Amino acid sequence: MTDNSTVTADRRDGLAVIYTRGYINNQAGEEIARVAYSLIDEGHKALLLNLEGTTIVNSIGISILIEIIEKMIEIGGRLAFCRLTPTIDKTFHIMGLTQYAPIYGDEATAVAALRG
Amino acid sequence: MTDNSTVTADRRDGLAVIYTRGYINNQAGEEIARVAYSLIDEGHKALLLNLEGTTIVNSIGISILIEIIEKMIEIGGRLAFCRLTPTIDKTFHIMGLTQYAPIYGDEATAVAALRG
Amino acid sequence: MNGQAILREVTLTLPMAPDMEVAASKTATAIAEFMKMSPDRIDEVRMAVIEACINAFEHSHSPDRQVTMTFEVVGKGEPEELRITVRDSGVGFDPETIEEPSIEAKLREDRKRGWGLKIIRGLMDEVEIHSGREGTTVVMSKRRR
Amino acid sequence: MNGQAILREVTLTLPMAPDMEVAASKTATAIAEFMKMSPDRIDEVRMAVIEACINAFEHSHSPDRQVTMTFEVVGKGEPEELRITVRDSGVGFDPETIEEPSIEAKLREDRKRGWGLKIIRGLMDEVEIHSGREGTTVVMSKRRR
Ligand SMILES: Nc1ncnc2c1ncn2[C@@H]1O[C@H](COP(=O)(O)OP(=O)(O)O)[C@@H](O)[C@H]1O
Ligand SMILES: Nc1ncnc2c1ncn2[C@@H]1O[C@H](COP(=O)(O)OP(=O)(O)O)[C@@H](O)[C@H]1O
Repeated sequence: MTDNSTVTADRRDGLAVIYTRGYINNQAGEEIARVAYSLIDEGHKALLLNLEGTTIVNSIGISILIEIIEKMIEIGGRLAFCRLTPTIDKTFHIMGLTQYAPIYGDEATAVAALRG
Repeated sequence: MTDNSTVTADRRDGLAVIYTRGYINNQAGEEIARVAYSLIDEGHKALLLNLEGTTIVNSIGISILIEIIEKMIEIGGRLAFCRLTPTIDKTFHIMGLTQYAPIYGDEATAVAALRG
Repeated sequence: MNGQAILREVTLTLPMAPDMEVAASKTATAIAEFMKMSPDRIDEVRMAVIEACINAFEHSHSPDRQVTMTFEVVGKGEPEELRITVRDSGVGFDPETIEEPSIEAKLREDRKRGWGLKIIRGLMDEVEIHSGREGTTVVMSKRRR
Repeated sequence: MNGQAILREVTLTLPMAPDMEVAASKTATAIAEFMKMSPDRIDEVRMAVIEACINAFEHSHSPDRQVTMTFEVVGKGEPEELRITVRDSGVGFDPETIEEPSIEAKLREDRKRGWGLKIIRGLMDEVEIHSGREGTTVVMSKRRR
């Protein structure tokens, strides 16, 4: 059930896509943050979180994503999300997250927007 | 959850394949029996039950399948199963069903065996 | 309750331990599927259940370390609504004193947490919180469609 | 129990009503997934739970029309076994008097039913039945692997 959520990253010339798998709870949130911070340290200023492998998140996990958003704002970078389930999409809207990290349907559109 | 299990039949020149969907409980078992008896009435002497759309059965549903097997023996016909989950396969073996209704992995093999 | 009856009532008692909220959410899913709620609405219920359980696990400090949940399928003849009660016998809290979180404030503050109740209220159709010295009871409902 | 402890204990109370056995089987699945049982073994547990619930629904004639289930994750530190108890407060029966079904006999007899206990015993690693005037308790266990 916890699926020992795995996080992987795909580096693409300044931009990086982070892929998640499984339940984003506190552990998985921290795992994502670790990956994100090391990408930032490598100089990536645009991050895309592709959540296609995730069907559940909890608010503790999301609060860690907010830390990443804060960090991106600090360094003048950009963070976006793609491939959210309708419920995760709705939750991010309820929270107002989307004002600081836009949501795109598919990866290609998100990458184009982040590069644009 | 009950999925209002639907049963469909594919008639192929003396042989017919019955496809199930969802939980095979008493209602779905009776639905399968209705379809099987009408295929028998039409003159089909070889029936294949393809359970690829079913991941759960209960013993009440299976007992109705035993009635169909009995009927097939009575009329000198043949009945086989294919595409069972490992648990349904194991259950049919536990019950000894397989002595009277063989189990095949895929549909093509089952059809060939029933015709052969 | 304008003629509504409880068509099914299921009770689940869980330990306050990691991942048990996922077990709770799967039981909720099973009942919601039984009443043929649409998949998107089921998913919203699932997330609300996770949040309500985590709150009880984290904040209740209940000595028995257990959460009791009731799932009631309510309707006139046909299932119309799923009512979920999440109960702990912990320290309780006053929901009135909880500040509504905002993303602007959270981006500045150190504590990014504090979203659970807002998410529950946003995803369910009706939410009531009863809390006091005997603990906390969250009653949340979602219509079938 | 040679050093084994109960790592998690979840209780579920269900009405004896159509399809509620499926809700029970999904809760069982959630707990088995939590302990990382292999999918094939989980599926076997799921089927055994369905059979045990249906027996209680059909045969117990319990006046309260409820089944209580306990799911215990047992192990030394790591989860090793899932122990499921299915309890009704019905009329009870004497398992010794139940004839072992055989397909040969069933093909001749009018009553094709009578497979539930055989299936439960075949799919679980250990099964105990306690039954009497106070009702029936089936305790069935499955090792994680
Ligand atoms: N079951 C509970 N028992 C005690 N306090 C609770 C409970 N649920 C919520 N609270 C209080 O309400 C606050 C807000 O909860 P919530 O919106 O879910 O955010 P978070 O859990 O991230 O703090 C908690 O920090 C806690 O003080
Ligand atoms: N919970 C129960 N309460 C009372 N009697 C039971 C219970 N479970 C099983 N039995 C008895 O054992 C018999 C065999 O059960 P089973 O093997 O599951 O087959 P079936 O349910 O198809 O009869 C039942 O017919 C019933 O007489």
